[in-house]
Amino acid sequence: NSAKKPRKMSTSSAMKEGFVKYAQYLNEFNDKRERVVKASRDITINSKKVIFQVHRISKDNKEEVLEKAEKDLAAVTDQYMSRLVKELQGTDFWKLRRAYSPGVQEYVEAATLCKFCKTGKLLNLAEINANLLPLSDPSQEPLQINVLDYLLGLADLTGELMRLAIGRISDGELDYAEKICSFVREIYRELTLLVPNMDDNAEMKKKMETMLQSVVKIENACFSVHVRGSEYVPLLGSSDPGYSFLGVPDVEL
Amino acid sequence: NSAKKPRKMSTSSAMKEGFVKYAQYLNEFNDKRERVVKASRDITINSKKVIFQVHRISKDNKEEVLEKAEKDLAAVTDQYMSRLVKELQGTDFWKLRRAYSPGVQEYVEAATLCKFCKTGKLLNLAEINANLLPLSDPSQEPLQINVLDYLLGLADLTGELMRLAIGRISDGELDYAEKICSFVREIYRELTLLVPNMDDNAEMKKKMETMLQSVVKIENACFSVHVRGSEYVPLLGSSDPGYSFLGVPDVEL
Amino acid sequence: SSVEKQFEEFRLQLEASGSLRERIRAVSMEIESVTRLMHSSILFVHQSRPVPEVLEKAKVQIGALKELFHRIAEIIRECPSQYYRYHGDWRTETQTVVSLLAFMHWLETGNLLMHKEAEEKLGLNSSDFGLDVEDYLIGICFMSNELPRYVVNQVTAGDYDCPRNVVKFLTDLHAAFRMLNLRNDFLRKKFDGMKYDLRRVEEVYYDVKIRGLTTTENTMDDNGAQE
Amino acid sequence: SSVEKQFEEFRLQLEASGSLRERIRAVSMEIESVTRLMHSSILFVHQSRPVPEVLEKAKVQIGALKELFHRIAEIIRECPSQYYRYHGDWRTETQTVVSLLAFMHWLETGNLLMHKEAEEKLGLNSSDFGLDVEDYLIGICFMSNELPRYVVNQVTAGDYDCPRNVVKFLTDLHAAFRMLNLRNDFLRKKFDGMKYDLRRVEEVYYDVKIRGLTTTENTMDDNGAQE
Amino acid sequence: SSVEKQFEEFRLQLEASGSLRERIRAVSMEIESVTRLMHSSILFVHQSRPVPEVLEKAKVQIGALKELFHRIAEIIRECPSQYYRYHGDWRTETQTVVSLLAFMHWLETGNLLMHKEAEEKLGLNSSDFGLDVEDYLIGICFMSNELPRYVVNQVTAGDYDCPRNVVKFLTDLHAAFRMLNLRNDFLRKKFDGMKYDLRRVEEVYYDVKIRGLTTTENTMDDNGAQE
Amino acid sequence: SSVEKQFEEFRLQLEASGSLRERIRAVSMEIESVTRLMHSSILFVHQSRPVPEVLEKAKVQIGALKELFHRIAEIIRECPSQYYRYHGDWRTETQTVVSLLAFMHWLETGNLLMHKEAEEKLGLNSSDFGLDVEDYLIGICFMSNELPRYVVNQVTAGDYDCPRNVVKFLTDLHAAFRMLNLRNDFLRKKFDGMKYDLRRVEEVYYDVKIRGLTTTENTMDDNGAQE
Amino acid sequence: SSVEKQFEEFRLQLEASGSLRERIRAVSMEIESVTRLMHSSILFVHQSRPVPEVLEKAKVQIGALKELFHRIAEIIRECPSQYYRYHGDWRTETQTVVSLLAFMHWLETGNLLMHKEAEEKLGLNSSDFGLDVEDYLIGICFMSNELPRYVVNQVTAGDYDCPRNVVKFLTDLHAAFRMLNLRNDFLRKKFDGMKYDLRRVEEVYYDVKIRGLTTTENTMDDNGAQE
Amino acid sequence: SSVEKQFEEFRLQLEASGSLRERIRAVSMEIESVTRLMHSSILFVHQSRPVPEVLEKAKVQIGALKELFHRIAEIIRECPSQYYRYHGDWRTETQTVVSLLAFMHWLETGNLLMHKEAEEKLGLNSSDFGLDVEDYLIGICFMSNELPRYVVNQVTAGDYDCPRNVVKFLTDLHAAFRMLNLRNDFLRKKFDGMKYDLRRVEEVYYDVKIRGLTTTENTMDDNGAQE
Ligand SMILES: [Mn+2]
Ligand SMILES: [Mn+2]
Repeated sequence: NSAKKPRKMSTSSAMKEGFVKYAQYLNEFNDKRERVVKASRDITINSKKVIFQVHRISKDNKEEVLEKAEKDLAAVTDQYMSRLVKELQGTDFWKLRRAYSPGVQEYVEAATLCKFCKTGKLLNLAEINANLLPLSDPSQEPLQINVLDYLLGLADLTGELMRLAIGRISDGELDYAEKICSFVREIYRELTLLVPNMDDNAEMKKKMETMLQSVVKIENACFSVHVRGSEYVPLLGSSDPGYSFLGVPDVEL
Repeated sequence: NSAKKPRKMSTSSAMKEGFVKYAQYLNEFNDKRERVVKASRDITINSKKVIFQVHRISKDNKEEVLEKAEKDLAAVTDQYMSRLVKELQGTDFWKLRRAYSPGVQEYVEAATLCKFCKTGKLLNLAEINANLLPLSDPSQEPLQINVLDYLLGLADLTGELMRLAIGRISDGELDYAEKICSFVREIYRELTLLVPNMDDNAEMKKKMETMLQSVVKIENACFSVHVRGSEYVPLLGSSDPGYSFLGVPDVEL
Repeated sequence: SSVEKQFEEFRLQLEASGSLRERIRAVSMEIESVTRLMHSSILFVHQSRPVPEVLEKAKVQIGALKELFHRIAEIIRECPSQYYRYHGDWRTETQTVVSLLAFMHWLETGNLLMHKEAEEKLGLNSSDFGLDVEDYLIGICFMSNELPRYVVNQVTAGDYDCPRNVVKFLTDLHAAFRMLNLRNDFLRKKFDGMKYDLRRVEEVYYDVKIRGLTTTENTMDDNGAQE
Repeated sequence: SSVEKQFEEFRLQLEASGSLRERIRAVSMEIESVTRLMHSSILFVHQSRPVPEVLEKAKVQIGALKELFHRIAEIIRECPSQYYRYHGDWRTETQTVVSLLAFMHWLETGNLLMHKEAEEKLGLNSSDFGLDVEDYLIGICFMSNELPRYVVNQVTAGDYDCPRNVVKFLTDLHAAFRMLNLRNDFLRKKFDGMKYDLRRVEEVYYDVKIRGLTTTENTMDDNGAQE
Repeated sequence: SSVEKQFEEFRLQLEASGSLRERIRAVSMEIESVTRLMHSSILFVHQSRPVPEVLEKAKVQIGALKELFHRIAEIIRECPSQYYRYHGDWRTETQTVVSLLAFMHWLETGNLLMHKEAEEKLGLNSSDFGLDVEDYLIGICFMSNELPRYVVNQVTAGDYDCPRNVVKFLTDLHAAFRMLNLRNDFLRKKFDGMKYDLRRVEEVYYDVKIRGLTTTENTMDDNGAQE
Repeated sequence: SSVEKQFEEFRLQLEASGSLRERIRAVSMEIESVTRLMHSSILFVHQSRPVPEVLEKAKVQIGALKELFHRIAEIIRECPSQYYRYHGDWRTETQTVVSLLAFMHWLETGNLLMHKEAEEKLGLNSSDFGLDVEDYLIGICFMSNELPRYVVNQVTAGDYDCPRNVVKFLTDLHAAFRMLNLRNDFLRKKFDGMKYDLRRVEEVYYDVKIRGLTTTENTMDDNGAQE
Repeated sequence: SSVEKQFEEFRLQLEASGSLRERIRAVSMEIESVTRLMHSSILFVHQSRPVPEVLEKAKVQIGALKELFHRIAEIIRECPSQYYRYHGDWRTETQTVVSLLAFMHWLETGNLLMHKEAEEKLGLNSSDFGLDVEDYLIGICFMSNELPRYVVNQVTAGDYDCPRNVVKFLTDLHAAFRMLNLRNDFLRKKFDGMKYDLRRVEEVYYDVKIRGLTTTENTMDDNGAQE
Repeated sequence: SSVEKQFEEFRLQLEASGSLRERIRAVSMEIESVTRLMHSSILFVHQSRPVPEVLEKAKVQIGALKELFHRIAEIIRECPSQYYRYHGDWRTETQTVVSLLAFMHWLETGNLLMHKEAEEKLGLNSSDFGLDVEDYLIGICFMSNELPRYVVNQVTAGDYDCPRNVVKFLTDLHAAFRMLNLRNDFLRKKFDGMKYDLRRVEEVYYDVKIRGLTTTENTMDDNGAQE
């Protein structure tokens, strides 16, 4: 072929020049990714701690435990989410999604869990995002958690709610468990409709299966307490008037 | 249901009695299996050593290396195969096959490899079995290696022959390599016809694939030496009359 | 060549053993088909049909099974001492057969069907074609798997004495099994499962006991023997 | 060259069958989308919403399904006798459809939706485009998988008679399936799973019964009826 | 009951289709067995046995194959329009058959065995039972996989003109395949593999050429022809 | 409920993005189809057809590619800043495009097609829709994979100077790549493969050199510069 | 040569580490065998045999275990600081040992067997061969799995105070575990299972409590002790 | 309580070992990064740059490596005798380091870098943190993989004596390895590959020899010198 010497000389240097640029670009980008991955990992670890904290709940320490959990969550937001926001602001939300998605999902999981325990309500994506807004420089396009990560986090939430429900039943808080049950059912139902529309739904499909298992576990737990609990009725008021086992308030009995 | 007390008493003891017998049977059988497995493992380890020894062959040490290999193989036969023969004689050849099959296969591999290196011929199953005959008590039905284990061992042999062929080519023994090549081809062709008839041929099917790869590797090696060697012809008798590189005998060049 | 000759011989041998295996498999499939029928009949026990009626229907098939095992024995006799070469081709079916016979036997007598008894029922008492002990034991484990379901359905139908008997039976069986020195194989795994059967029937017994549903006489006996 | 000509012909054939497959898949995805809506409506049954209300919402979609199956039938008619070439492209969806229709039918009537009835509901009663029997059977198995969850939630909501009815229904269905000689395939695996559904509903029935939660009249019936 | 009646019907249908499948599989296994013999004869070509002798031995079997495909056609004729329902049960074997016939044809003529020709050789030219195009194409890919090994062994045996011919043949075949718009399936994967076969024979050709081993006349031709 | 409202909103958003993706995929498939044609034309280079003729045929398609990338750009403009959300749907095709353009460019000039040049050729030089650097680099790796085959076929056809040039080019390219700090990803894997391309062309160069087939003038130059 | 000498040395080393592993595995199998005996003895606790008698029988084996662990320690001492190189070869067995010792300790004292205590019992308190913390924790989880069955059988046998004690013990243990931030590994999975053990014993406690079966004095205590 | 205290301790331990692993991995990544630089420098050897110049550049990094291994050693020292617990986290990198050092050593001296020498170069000669023998051997195999390419390029550049030396070196190395009785693991696989390296350099030697390109004196030397 026709390659001539002189041209080649210049190529070689043009090539070098080009690759210096590419190298610089890749280095900067990879460093950023590295930082984002680290931030994401920190968010994950600390969100998990928040979740663990919530699971320390029991009948009598609810306020206290949740207060601490919320404080911890706020710390995650201020210390770690803010780092992510700083890294990402203005750009690359989608390019780096795989780098921060695990952390964001865990954060969503923690935040929605706290909110549910506190209010029994679902924390909306818009609310979370509103919460993140102050963290970012107003001159830049702010980081907003995307629907996909929110939904993936929500899917994991149901696993935690299952653990919570089993714990609450152990503690006698049947009502609480039943509230969890219908909440989880609602989320599951809504998600069934959304899954096929999600961007890359293989991961979500797997989570849906785990989720159904969680729902069934809660239902089974509620069932067995219900069946057992109803036995209690005939004994009412007879042998053990002040008995409040299973946390059913005295009055109701 | 109708279970009555008195009967149950007798059952319980009948049950115990039965299970004592079963336990005894299982214990004896398991112990035997354990011993067979151990014998098989020893056979494997030591047959592998024989194979390694054969691979230490080079152009100049052939006799010496093979002599040692054969001596080692004889030792495997006398020390370890005889233990297996003693354990198995008279019975249970098929029931315990899985326990001794790996060892026997490796033994077949080693024995056929030695024989091929020594004579260029395939050691027949009948010959191996004849060799084992003296090890067993003449009053019992003797252990005979079955066709399946023989064939499985043969399949592995081709892998060793491939290694050997590559080594021989390195050592300049092209003829030797070509002899190996046609030998392996013949075995491969014969086995293609047998595989589907074998008892449980999943294992063998996998080995056949490896085997084809071995054949192709040998063929490619022979090809490249042949093509290179062909270049030498024009130089014949010119610059380097006594040259015997690649082990082609001087006269032929 | 001698190589060819050897392999030609192998081919003939392997073809022969292949066709023998085919014949065994055919019989084995017939056994499977008969056990399916038997199993179907026995399942009625979970619907609280009277035991004798259920057993009668199931027993009809035992003759057929005996005949089929006899046919396998005949085939195996053609290749003496290779019983265990082909064993894998009928052992699953045999295990199912044992489990059904043992369940029926237990329903009828409350006792465990012993290995010898199983062999007799199937006509396997000749010296060269018997019932493999491991197959027998695996079959017994399968039977144990049926018991929790049986107990649950019996109690639902109002038979409150059943759990105590089954707990007793299974505890003894489990203890007997523990005498065996099992390797890490299928039988071991099945036996490990028996623990869950036992746990389940204990739970049912507990449910019945704690509600005072067991008949008084038995409870008395109970106190004496057990507590 | 003749080789080129041949490959040109192949190209045309492959493209034709490719685009036909595309069209089937498009319809198939629409079916999937409709069943998703139906499924999501039916899920309310686990929250003890009144059955008629739940069914009403779900039934709305049946018309759409019928229309979509009609469209697949039209496409298949273009390549007569190749039904089974493309069958794989809509069978999973069909199985889900059957399971939903059968569950709805059972909620409404307490009976099994028959193959013929399913075909009618979906307008598949023409001679050249029917409902494959295996797809129907697999769909029925899927429906059975829903029942344990349904029973559990019904009891939690206070409907103590439900378990008995479901046990009866599933026992009969399971017995009917046992008549089939299934190959070792997907259907067989699904059917094997039905055993666990049955066992689970029996356990729920047991839990309810042992606590005396079933209504008295029924208990009476029990002894007498039971077929 | 009507449920029972329905399942009885299913049982009959499933058994019918089951036994039909059995029969097809039996023939299919015979085909496999014949191709094994053919294959083993053809393998001699790698040991540089004269092509005519090798082909003669292999051709003997073609009659048997024809007969066997005829038997499958007969069976399929019993269930019109279900060709593709059972297709999977003989397609692997058919692909092997095509690959062997095409290799033999190429050894004899240097040309590609055309789809029509393959159908004729196997007697598949009736309107209702033909050779599936994809099976034909996959068979051709399998044949291509044999060529590198063949070329290597031919050169080792001293036939230095072989590589050039094979490069030419494979280049054309590869180009023809490239015209097809293949889905992401098995055929596509096989075709992707053909690229490596081509590369390998090009390398062999290179090895021969760079050492001046090709005959001079051919080299002359080379410059001119190159088609 | 607010939950429902939120999810309803999500559904609308996701459906919108789904249909956008569909449109991108459609264009992407068209790109794939054009590159297949280009690739087919370029393959003739391995049969030693004159380079200008080969290039001419391939260049015809560049306009079409430009147009298609323009269409993707238009679609992406509808959802500003979500370029990378959909990027996966056209990146494989883009990489192939780059590899073809770079190979053509090298055939024509002996130089590496730079990132900027590639963007220009495809009209991707706007600020909001460019050519991803990693895609460019992966495309270059793909091109490198073609070079060993090209060299082998050139030498076979008698062009003995080709290897030296390619060794020089690939050595420089490989060294340039080594400047990049690659993660353990696809690009890294592709780059690792480049080592084998380099090794192979070195071997070909060696084959030619050791046989004294290179032209004398070049060898002289050589001595000065390299040895 | 020095190279040869070096490789001779390597040969010896590699063979040594191979045989060392063999020896560890042999001891490990003996441990397994002893634990099986212990477990058998302990199972009598479910049949309400007096605890002291049960423990006495089981304790006999502890000496043997100690001896066996001593032997592993000796072997490991031959290769100082390679504990974790071979750890995988005895860890499963160690976990079982811990679970049995902890169960026995709890039966005897009502307390949790502490890590230090476990080490002492097994003579693992030397500085260079200890009990891995994760193995200890997994063993404790295994022990927890035994408790529900124990409680059920104790109640059946009339020991109505048992549930309260077990609930208390398991609640504390569970709370202690919750302090650990576990990775998503085997230990985490085992720990998640503990929740179900806890729930089951609570249910039993509830059953007993609502029927007024607990002794009065205890109930008093209850209020004070538990919350 | 003491239980709580114990678990608090466990929490700390588990976190400590987690963070320790993190730290090792961080160092391990730095090692990887340094070896990449070294490798880059060494690659110039293939472009026939003078060996001393090439080595000089590469040697600069050895200090850094030593320092990094020292850091791992320090970390490991915090948990005495747990070397093998974390070994997997730096072994791949170590193997690469060995391969580079051994290649450099060979370029400089023509000899094999001995295990002891490698340990010294890396400062691993303390008693508690050494270089695992298998890692060393695998590294040596990696080095062998570089030699064929080196020889090819040296010959192309006109150094016709190189092949003879390499053949001698590799033959001896290969013979030394043959003394080991290797298990069927990664090392064995790597060793099997060495045979192909040997064959390739022999072929190059042959190419050179056959064309009379080697200098005569050297041939004489041959018998005598070379160690
Ligand atoms: Mn979680
Ligand atoms: Mn071997």
